[in-house]
Amino acid sequence: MIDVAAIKAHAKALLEKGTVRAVIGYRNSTAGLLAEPFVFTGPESVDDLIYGPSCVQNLALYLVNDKKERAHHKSDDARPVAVVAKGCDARAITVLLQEKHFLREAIHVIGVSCEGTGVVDTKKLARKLGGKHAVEIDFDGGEAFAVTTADGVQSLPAAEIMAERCLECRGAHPQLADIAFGEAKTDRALHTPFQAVKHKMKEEQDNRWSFWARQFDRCLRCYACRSVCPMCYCEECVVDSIQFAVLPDTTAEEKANRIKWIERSPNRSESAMYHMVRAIHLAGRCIDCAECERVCPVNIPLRLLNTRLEMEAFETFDYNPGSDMNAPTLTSSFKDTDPNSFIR
Amino acid sequence: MANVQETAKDEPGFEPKIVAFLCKWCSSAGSDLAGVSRLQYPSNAVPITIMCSGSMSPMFVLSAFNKGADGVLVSGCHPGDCHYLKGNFYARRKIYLVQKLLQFIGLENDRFRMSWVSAAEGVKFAGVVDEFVKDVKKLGPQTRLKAKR
Amino acid sequence: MTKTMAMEKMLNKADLAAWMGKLETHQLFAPMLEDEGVWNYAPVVKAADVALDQPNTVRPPKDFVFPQRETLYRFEQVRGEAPVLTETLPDPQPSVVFGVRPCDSRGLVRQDIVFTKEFDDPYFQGRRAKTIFVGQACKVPPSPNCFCNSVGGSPSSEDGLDLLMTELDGKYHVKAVTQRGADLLAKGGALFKEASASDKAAVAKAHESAKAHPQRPIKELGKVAGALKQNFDSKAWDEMAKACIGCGICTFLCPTCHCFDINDEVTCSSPCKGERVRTWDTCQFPDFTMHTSGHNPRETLGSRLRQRVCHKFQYFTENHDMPQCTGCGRCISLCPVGIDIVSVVERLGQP
Amino acid sequence: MSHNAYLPKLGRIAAIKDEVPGNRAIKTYQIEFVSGDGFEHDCGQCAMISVFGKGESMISIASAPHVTGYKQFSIMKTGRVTTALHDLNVGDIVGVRGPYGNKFPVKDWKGKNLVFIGGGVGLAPIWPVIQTALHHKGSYGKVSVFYGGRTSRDLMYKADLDKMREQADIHLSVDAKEDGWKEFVGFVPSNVKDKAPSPDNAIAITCGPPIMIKFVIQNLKELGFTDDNIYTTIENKMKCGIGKCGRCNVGKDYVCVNGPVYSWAALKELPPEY
Repeated sequence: MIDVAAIKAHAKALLEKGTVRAVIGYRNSTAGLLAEPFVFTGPESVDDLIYGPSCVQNLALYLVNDKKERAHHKSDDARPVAVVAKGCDARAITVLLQEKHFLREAIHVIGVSCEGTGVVDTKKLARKLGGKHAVEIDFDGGEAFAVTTADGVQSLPAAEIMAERCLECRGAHPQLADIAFGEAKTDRALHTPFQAVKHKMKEEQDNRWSFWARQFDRCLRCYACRSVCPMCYCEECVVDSIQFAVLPDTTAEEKANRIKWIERSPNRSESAMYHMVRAIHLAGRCIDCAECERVCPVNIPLRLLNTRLEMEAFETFDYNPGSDMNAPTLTSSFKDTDPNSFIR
Repeated sequence: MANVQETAKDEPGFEPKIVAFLCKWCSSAGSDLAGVSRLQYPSNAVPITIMCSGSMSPMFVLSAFNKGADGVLVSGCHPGDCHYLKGNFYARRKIYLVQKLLQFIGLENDRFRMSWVSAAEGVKFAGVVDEFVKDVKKLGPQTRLKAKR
Repeated sequence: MTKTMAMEKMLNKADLAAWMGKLETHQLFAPMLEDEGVWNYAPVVKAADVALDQPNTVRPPKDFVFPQRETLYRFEQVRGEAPVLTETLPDPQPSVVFGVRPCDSRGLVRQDIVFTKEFDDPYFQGRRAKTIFVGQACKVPPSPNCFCNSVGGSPSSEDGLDLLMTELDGKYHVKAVTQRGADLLAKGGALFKEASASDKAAVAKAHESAKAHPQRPIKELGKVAGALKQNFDSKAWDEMAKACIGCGICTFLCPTCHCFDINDEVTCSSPCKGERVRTWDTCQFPDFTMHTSGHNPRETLGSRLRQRVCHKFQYFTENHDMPQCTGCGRCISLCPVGIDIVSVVERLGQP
Repeated sequence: MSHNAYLPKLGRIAAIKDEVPGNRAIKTYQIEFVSGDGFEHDCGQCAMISVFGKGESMISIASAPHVTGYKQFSIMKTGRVTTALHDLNVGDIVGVRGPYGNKFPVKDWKGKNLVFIGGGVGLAPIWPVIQTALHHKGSYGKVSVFYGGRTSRDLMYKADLDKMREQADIHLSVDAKEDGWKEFVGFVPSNVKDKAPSPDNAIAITCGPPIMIKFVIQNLKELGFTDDNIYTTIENKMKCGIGKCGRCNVGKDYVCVNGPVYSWAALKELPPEY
C-alpha cells in the first residue's frame, strides 16, 4: 500500500526547504470522484495533497504547461519543479526528456508505484455500482479498491474496475524517479499487453472501417484528446485555425499562405485526418496513459488507435517509449533489420 | 496541392488517380527515364517531386487521400543509395508505420504503397505504376478518406 | 412560441409508442444509449424502445437548432467575374424531440435570445420553427452535478418547451405549453385522458418533491454578477485555471453556448468554388480571440476561464436579466480535470 | 421574410490607390455596389468584406455618409483575407455586408471644436468624421487633425490632407528624423502634447495602434479633456458581425454591434480584453 502521508511529508519538506518551486500533484475535486491536478506552491497547501486510485490524470502534461506559463511570464526562478508520477506519468516525462523538452535537473520526480493495481475507470465503476454514485475511492490492500457510496464502504476487486491501460501496463513502477514510493511488483498477472489492439486487428478490414468511420463521425473536435496529451506540446497544431507563432517580422503572406490541411467541420474525412495525424505523431511517443480515451466526452476508443503503432514499435522495432531518455527516438533512428519486404 | 477532386465515378471506365511522391534523386529521375524511353505505362500517376523519401510527411499521404486520391505511392532510392545517406532508411520506418495505421482503420491495403526505384530503373518504375494502377482499379474509387464536399 | 390555455392530459406509459406512431408527419428523436455507452439523441427507430427517464444526454439538444456545422451558402467565382452565391437555408423535416430535460429547454430560451437579438438568424430560426421540444420533468437530479434550482430553473420548468411530460406511476402527465404542443397532443386523440384533479395534485406533488432534492447550491444568484465584476482582476482565476487543459468540452456541450466560427471550405480553386460554413467554436481555444497581428486579448487559460464564467453569470445577466447557465452540470461532470463552475462562482461570485 | 444577414451584397472595385508600400502595405479601395442596392452608413460603422474562398474581414468604412456612389476602405495587408484583397484588381467583385456597429455621435458635436488624432491605418475609421465635419463646415467649430506614422512613407491620404490645410489645422508627424521632413518629429502623442489643443468646447477623436491610443488619452487628459469628450474605436477579431458568434465579446458588449466607437468614459468600464 502506498504511504500517502510519506508522499505528503516529502512534498512538504521540498517546499519548506525551497528546493523546488512547486509540487504538481493531486487534490480532491468538488466535481466528482476523480482527483484534480493541482500545483502546490506553499508547504501548508500540501495538506490537501492526496494520492489514490482516483488520481488518473497524467501530470507530465502540467510540466509542459508549466514551461509554457513560465515562458509567458518570463519567470526567472531556476529551481526545479516537483511532480508526482505514476509509472505512466514517469514514462511520459522520460519521453519529454528524450525530446529535450526540458532538462533532467529542472524536474524532481516523486515516483509512485501502482504496485499491483492502477487507477479507476469511472465508467466501469458506474456499471459495477448500478445506479449508485461513488463519492470516494481508495486503495484497499494490494488488489482491491474501497469504494464509498451513500450506502457505505465496499471493497471491490481492483481488476474489475481498473482502467484497461492499467490492466495492460508494462511499467507500473516508475523507472524515472528522484524518490519512489511503493514497491515494484513484477508479478502483475493482468492482461496481455496490446490485447485490445490485437483483438481489433483480427476483424475484417471492412468491419474495421465501419467501426472507425462511426467513431470519426461522432467526434466533436473539442480537442480534449489533444489538450490532455503531454506529447501534444506543439505550439501550433495542424488543426488550429490560425498561425500562433506570429513574430514582428512575420509577413502577411506567411500568414495568408498557411496551409489549411484540415477543415474545421466535424466531418468524417476531416476528423479522420485529425485523429490519424495525432496517431502518427504519437508513434514511438505514446506511453499509453490513455488519457485521450478517458477524457473523450463521447467515448471514442482513442487508446485503441494510438496504441496500434505502439504495438508495432514494440514488436517490430523493439522500441519501448519512455524507457530510456538517452536513446534515439523511434522515427529518428533505424536498423538494417527494419522490415523491407513491404516495399516494391 | 494538385487538384485531384474529380475522378471518374463510373466503375467500368474507372481510371484511378494515383499521387506519386517521388524522391528527386532517384525515383523522379527513374520516372523521367521511363518517359524518355517511351515505355508504355498508365498515365494515372500524378508525380510530385520531393527532396528525399525521408522528407515525406505522413500529412501529405493523408491529405492526398482526403482530396480524393485513389492510391498514394511513395518512392525513393534503394537502401544505401540515398543522396542524403540515410533518408530512405528513416522513410522506411515512417512509411511502414503509416501503412500499418491506414490498414488498421480499414483503408484497403492496396491503396498505399512504397517502392525503391533508382534513376536507372525506368522499366521498374513503369512496372510499379502499372501494377499499382491494376490493383487500385480492382478496388474502385477511394471513398473512405475522401472529403465529401 | 404562443402560449396556450393550460391543457393537461394523462397517457398510459404503454401508449407512448402508440402516440409516437400517430406522429408520422414528424421525424422523432429521443435519448438513446449508444454502443459506446453514452446517451445521445437519436432518431426513434422502434417507439417501444424509447425510455425517457434516463440520464441526460451528453450532447445537449441545441444540435437540433444550432448544429455543429451549418453551410451558410455556396459560392462559385471565376476570377474577375461576379460570383454566384447560392443561399442554403435549412428546410428540415418537422421533428419532435422527446426527453428534453428542463435545464436544456431553458438553454434553448437563451439560444433564442442570441439568435434573434438585433439581427435575425434565419438558419437558427428555420430549424427552431420546425422542431417541437417535448420535455421530461426530472424526478431526481439525473447527475450529481445538477444545479438547475440555483440558477432560476427547476426540475419541472416549462421554459422553451412545447410539452412537458411528468412520469406518475405507470402514466405520463402531459401538459401543453404552446399551441403546437397542444396540436401534437391532439394527434394522440383518445390515447389521452383528461387529467383529473387528483392527477393534477399528484403532478404538483411530484414536481415539488423533485425540486426538494438536494442540488449543488449557488447561494445568492442575484449578487453573482456584481461580485464577478468586482473580482475581475482576482489572481484566483489563474489559480483555478491551473488544472485546465484548454479543451472545448465545457462549451461545446453547454446547452447555452452559441459561439461559432465561419470559414470558407474550398473544393476547387479555379473557378473558386466552395461553401461558407459555420462551425461551433469556443472561447476556451486561444485562436478564438487572437488577432491576425498576433495580439491576443485572452492569452491565458485563466482569462479564458474568466470569460466563460463571466459571460454566463455576469455579461449575459447584465444584458438579459438571467444567467446564461441553466445548471445541467455537463461542464462539471465532463471536465477532464474537475473544473467546477459552481465552485468557481461560489469562490468569486459571492459577496 | 427578412434578408439573410449572412449573405453579402456584391461590390465591384471601382478604384484602388496604393497608400503605403512595404510589408504592411495599405491600399485604398472604392467599392460600388453591383446592383445599386447598397446601404447607407453612419460615421464609424464597418462592413464585412468577403473574398470568396478566403473569408471575410471587418473593415471600417472610410468614406463619409454623404458620399453615395461608393464606399471607401483603406486596408492594411495583415492576414489571409487582406492579402487576397491586395491581390485584386479594379473591376474584381467582392462581397460586402453591413453596415455594422455603432457610430460616432457627430450630431451631438455640432458647434464643437473637433480634434482628430490618428496613427497609421487608424486614420481610416475617423476619416468619415473629418469629411463630415468639413462638408458641413458651418455646423462645427475648429477642426484639427494630428496624424503620424513611422516614416513619411507610412502616411496615407497625404494628398487629401494637403488639400485640407485651408479648412483645418493639419499636424503631421513621423517617428524619427528624415531628410526633407519639415513637420513634427516624434510620436503622435508627443505632437498632441506639443501643440496642446484646447479642451474648451472640444471633442477629441483618436484611432491608431493600442499603444498610441493609450498615450494619446493620457496626454489629452493632462490637457484637460474629460473622459466623455474623448472618443476612440476598438477592434477585436470578428466573424459574424451581427452579435452572434461571440468572438468580439468584451464584457457585456459585442464590439461588432455595441462598438467599435467608444467614449473613453464608456470604454473604461469594459474589461481590457481588446
